[in-house]
Amino acid sequence: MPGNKDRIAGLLLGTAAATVACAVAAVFGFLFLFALPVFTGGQGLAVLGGTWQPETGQFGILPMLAASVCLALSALALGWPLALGLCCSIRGFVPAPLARLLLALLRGMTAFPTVVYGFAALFLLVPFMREAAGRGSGLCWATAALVLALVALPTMVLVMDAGIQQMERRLHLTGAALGFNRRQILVHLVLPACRGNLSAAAALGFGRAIGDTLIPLMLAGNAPQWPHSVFDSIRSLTAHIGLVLATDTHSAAYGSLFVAGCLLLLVNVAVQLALRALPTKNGSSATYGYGA
Amino acid sequence: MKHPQLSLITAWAWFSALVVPAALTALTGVLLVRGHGALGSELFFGNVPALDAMTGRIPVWDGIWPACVGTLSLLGLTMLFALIPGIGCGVYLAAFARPAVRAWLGLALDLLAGIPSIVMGLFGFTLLLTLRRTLLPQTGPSLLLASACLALLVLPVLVTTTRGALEALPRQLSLSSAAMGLGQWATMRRVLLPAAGRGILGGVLLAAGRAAEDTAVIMLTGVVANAGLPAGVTARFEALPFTIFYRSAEYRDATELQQGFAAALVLLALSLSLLAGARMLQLALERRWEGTVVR
Amino acid sequence: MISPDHFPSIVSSAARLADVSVFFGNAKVLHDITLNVPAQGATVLVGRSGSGKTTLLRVFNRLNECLPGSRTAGCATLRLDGRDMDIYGSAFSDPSRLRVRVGMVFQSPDVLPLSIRRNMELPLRHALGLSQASITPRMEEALKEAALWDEVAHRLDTPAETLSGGQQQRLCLARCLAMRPDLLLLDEPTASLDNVASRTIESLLVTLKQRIPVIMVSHSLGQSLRLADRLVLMSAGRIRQCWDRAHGLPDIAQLESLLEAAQEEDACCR
Amino acid sequence: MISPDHFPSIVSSAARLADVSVFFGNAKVLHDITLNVPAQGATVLVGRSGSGKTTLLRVFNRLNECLPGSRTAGCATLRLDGRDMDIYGSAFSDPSRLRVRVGMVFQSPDVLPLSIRRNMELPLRHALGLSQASITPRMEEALKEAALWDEVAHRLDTPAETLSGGQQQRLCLARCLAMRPDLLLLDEPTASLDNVASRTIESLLVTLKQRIPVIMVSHSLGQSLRLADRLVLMSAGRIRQCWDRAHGLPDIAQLESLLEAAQEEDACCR
Amino acid sequence: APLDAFQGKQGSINIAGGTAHISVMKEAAKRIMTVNTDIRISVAGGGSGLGVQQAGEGLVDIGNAGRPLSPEEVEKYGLVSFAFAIDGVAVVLHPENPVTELTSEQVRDIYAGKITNWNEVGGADRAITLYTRDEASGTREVFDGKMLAKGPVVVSANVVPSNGAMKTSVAQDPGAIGYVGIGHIDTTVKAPTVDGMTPSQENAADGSYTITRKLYMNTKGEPQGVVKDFIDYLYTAEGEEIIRASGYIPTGR
Ligand SMILES: Nc1ncnc2c1ncn2[C@@H]1O[C@H](COP(=O)(O)OP(=O)(O)OP(=O)(O)O)[C@@H](O)[C@H]1O
Ligand SMILES: Nc1ncnc2c1ncn2[C@@H]1O[C@H](COP(=O)(O)OP(=O)(O)OP(=O)(O)O)[C@@H](O)[C@H]1O
Ligand SMILES: [Mg+2]
Ligand SMILES: [Mg+2]
Ligand SMILES: O=P([O-])([O-])[O-]
Repeated sequence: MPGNKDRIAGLLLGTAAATVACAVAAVFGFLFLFALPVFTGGQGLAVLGGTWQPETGQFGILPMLAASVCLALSALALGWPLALGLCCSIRGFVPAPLARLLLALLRGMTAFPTVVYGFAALFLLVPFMREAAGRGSGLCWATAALVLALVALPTMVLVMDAGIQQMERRLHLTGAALGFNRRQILVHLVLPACRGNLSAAAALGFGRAIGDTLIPLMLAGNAPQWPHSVFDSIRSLTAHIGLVLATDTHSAAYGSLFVAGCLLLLVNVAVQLALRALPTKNGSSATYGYGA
Repeated sequence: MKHPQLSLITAWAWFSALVVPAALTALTGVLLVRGHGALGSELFFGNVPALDAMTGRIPVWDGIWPACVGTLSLLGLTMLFALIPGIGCGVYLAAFARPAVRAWLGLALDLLAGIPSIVMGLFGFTLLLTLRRTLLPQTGPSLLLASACLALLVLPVLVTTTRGALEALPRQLSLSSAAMGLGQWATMRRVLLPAAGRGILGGVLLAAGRAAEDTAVIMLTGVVANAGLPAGVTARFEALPFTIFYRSAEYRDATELQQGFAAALVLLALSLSLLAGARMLQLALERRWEGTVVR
Repeated sequence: MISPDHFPSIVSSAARLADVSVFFGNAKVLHDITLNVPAQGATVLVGRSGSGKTTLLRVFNRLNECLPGSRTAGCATLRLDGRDMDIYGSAFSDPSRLRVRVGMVFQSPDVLPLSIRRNMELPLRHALGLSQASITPRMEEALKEAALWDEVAHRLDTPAETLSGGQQQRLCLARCLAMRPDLLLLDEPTASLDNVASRTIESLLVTLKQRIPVIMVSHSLGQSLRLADRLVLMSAGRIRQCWDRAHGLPDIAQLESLLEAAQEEDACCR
Repeated sequence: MISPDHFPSIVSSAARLADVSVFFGNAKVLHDITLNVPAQGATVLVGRSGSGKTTLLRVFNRLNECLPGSRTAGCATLRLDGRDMDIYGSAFSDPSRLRVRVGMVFQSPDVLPLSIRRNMELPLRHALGLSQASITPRMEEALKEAALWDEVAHRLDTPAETLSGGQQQRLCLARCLAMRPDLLLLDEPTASLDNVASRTIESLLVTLKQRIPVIMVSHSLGQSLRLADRLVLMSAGRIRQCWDRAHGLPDIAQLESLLEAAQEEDACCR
Repeated sequence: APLDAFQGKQGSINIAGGTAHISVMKEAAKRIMTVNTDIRISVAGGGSGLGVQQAGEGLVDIGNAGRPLSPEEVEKYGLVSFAFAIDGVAVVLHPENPVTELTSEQVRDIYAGKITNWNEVGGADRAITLYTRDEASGTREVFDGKMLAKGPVVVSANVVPSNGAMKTSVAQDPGAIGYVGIGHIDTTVKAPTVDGMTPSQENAADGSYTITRKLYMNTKGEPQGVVKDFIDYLYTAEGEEIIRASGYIPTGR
């Protein structure tokens, strides 16, 4: 009976959804539970200090938090305008064959493994940056930011383009009839109407950049210092987790890694909440459909 | 020109259109130039005969064959775990959930989507420690654990794309189906899901791509430098991305480095062929559902 | 003018609404509608845009429930298998069991993005659960009834979207007819068609309404007067006036001025 | 009936088409159209759905080029600044320079998802490149001309989508008028409106066509006959017949039978 | 033959930890698994800290470390250590760096950030880039203790996660200074003398190079079954040959 089928389907799907919800709760719960002893054990303030020097008993991870945020923001500052530029290219600012090629390239880039970027950059970009900077090892903030920008680029473009394409389809005849050419339609009509997608793309790119482990681990140098110059070696929270996981499970260093994990979660929560607070017209569905 | 703003944007568009492909070409160029020499059976099987290596009769220690098999098993297992809950949850959110559930679950999923992969790995590790101290003292890092954590990592991608693809369908489609007397599930199964197939498959693809390339999660949950072919879901395993990461630092001589580059090429080819294969599958499925003949 | 719950010429009634109200969110879109739909002929709803015609139509197959935030109050019955059934009652806890008995054609042809054949087969197979053997003759019969068979018989496997607007609309009608409905709801079935195509549909309806009770919405007053056995004038979610062909329908000019008079009331609902 | 390239009452012509054909992919949708559009009054195109009316309209502002796969052949000129310009020629290598001179209103109101004010200002600022000082008076003037000023003057900054259908359609008209076009193209401007709203638009057009040459498509034969100074009957991508008010327009019944007669020809193009 | 001990047995051995050990472990595992595929051995790196931690938690069967266990570690986890090789820890430079000798004081000053240019120690005018290891490294612990005498390391030093990565980084960077186990030194890097001591395994073995440490395998409790066989195997002649081939001096039991 069809009615029963509906009920069963609803039940099963609800179970799937409940599973997902439980999984989310479990991830957050476990990490907070493991981070808790750090604070109840009296090391809390030490972990939230500004110096990481395990030999002298200083386990502050704030420099790493700063490094993560700086790295992600700079990657975003490089990648987001490029993504916007690419969207413009794809939607009429360069000849159609090139545009098609670009779109195919960007689709392919989503399947480009991060570790491959890191590996290639290690032998191409790092020596170049070393020469360009004239000091240091070439393993630095700037190197990692450049590669991260590239890593986050295709997702940003596809999210932006999903909205732009939809809007353009809706508006292009109207715009043309009003005497706009294709570029003017994009710039004056479509892009302003896609603000939701543009900010969603930024949030997504930021999330991708701050969450990546391999690129900073391989390319940023991992020195646990406050970021001052773009040629400084810095250590992101993610790389910190990768490096410190190997220590004794009862040490303060080990505890710091769960605090690092929680900090990353909190940054992520903040970005999501900020995105929700943004006044967007089509923001709710902005991140959808980029797989298509 | 009357529109300085436009010329500026044009210049920027051209700049991006040139600089991004150039950067990508440079990076892949490095791989090709330095890695193409190592492409060959030696890369995959070391000095073990290919047939013996593939059947696992002789373990491979110097080739990437076990890593390839490991990555594919990991991918398969991950999708096995993630597909049904992911798509199911997406369908639920798009069509069955009450508004309040939709809002909260949506938020939860967005949060899950933002979890960095190393943090997911950390979660897997804490889960493992907890399990060992309580229910299952014998468990260790394994293929099973790694793919479960990977499944969690890619779940939000599946859910949001499924939901998005369904919600992007014209509302009239579900109204029409309902008016024809199709129940909620029949509408979903017979009309909406097939119509949204392209978008959903895109999401599956994106998820598979992430599962195939992720290193951080598995680094904490069961991948090792050398293990041979995966011995089962409870054993440790090798995986291509980790092999590349490992080789990039641990190579002992020029040959091993060259093999690292070649391994990167192999992983790249694997990911891209995944993309191409799915695209073909998608076209075939669409044709079948529409019931139209090619003319 | 006659009362909406008593058409003098009614022999038996196909459907009855008593004090039916429909809300979208907090907005009351239909206000305590009481209406008696006779078992014979066509009942035509006219009214300004936004007056609630479509919503009223959707009360009969509970399609409002598929729209977010809707709520329906009041009592609605439908005569099925010789009995008056409460369509919002427990007999139809699954509304799709009601909808297979009530066909609906929308304003713009809503063919599914499938081949013509699959458009016809889909509801028969999955909503009625018929076997392939009984589907094929039903499909052919319905397509003939909708005067479409000759035009599509040779191209059943081409996408339905390649049909012309008029053909698509007739396909939708055929899709409904194949289900052998007990009541037919038509929402401006000719609004998106040209004159000639609308005439084809209209003449179809003239024969159809002899067999199946029809409730339809029309924006064209001429069409309404041509087809209506009963005419219902709506404005601002209320039934304003009813006419019966046996007791005389109004003429176009009269109707138009009535519609215009309703404008003020509607303006406040916008 | 008169020849399409010579309306007897023509004093001067606003536009001329000579042997214009339009293709979509491999399908020839317009066949060698030759048409002379007078500088005075309204030219109304009628015909079955799919007969090419919209496509013909889009020839005049080269909007077909915005649709994938289209190609236009033949010669089309427009009288601009006292000269006949070849609109597909080198003078308009950028078609948007033509389109700012030719206004078009679509079948369904296509307001931009912006406020009313920005809807009016955007094309003036970016397509015409006017300064804010000259934009504001133009906007007010155009809104008054479209009989919309009184209804929206107090809410210029609300989203245009909150207007009723008829108001939206008038906003689109006003948006065109503000550009001070040399030719106005209207594609079934009242098709999506109810009777009362269409009447408002119609009476606007009656005054407008005195000032600006208008080419419009209409599905409603009554409306066509009320508004047309010249009437062009199309079918299957060809002009079948032309009438001129001075020499007598046909009556509705006559037109309808002509349309029906065209059905066979259309069928083969489907 | 020594490998006969594995005949007819089955089981799995999971190995992780010190990155200096990897080549030895891998070669031994390869030989064992080639004669008996029923024994499954996995080898991972991660650093000495990880070896101790995972062996202690029971996540691996053998946890390698490039440093002795601390008394707390032995007590807390009940670990048993098996030293099997001696390895020196040497300072390494880029091969094109003209500097060939350093004093331990200079090394200390370089790592403390007091000396920042190679010309202060007789090299070219080029800024020094520092490389050090992660917190879990046994190599780092030995280097900190014996070379730097627990002196400070500036916070701006690059951190790399393994001996291999150290070698790779130093080999690429003309201004680099770093340190690796002597077993990792090859032509891509150059090891200067420190206080006149030439870093080589012979000198480490005979005590004329003093910055040395032993490489250990650790098990939780006494090793059993194939794990015991594996450890025993490394003490056979064939095992010692493997150790030597990897660049270390076997200690014997
Ligand atoms: N899904 C919905 N959500 C909220 N309000 C709705 C919805 N559908 C209709 N309404 C409101 O209900 C009222 C009646 O709408 P309805 O579509 O029934 O009018 P109508 O008479 O069919 O108009 P038209 O002739 O334009 O089709 C309108 O004011 C409309 O805004
Ligand atoms: N973008 C397009 N691509 C392909 N074919 C098209 C396109 N637009 C129109 N056509 C075809 O051109 C023919 C004429 O279409 P047009 O829209 O001009 O007809 P119309 O007379 O305006 O019809 P209607 O009254 O339905 O609006 C039709 O057969 C149509 O299928
Ligand atoms: Mg309606
Ligand atoms: Mg048209
Ligand atoms: O051998 P390590 O502990 O320094 O990696």
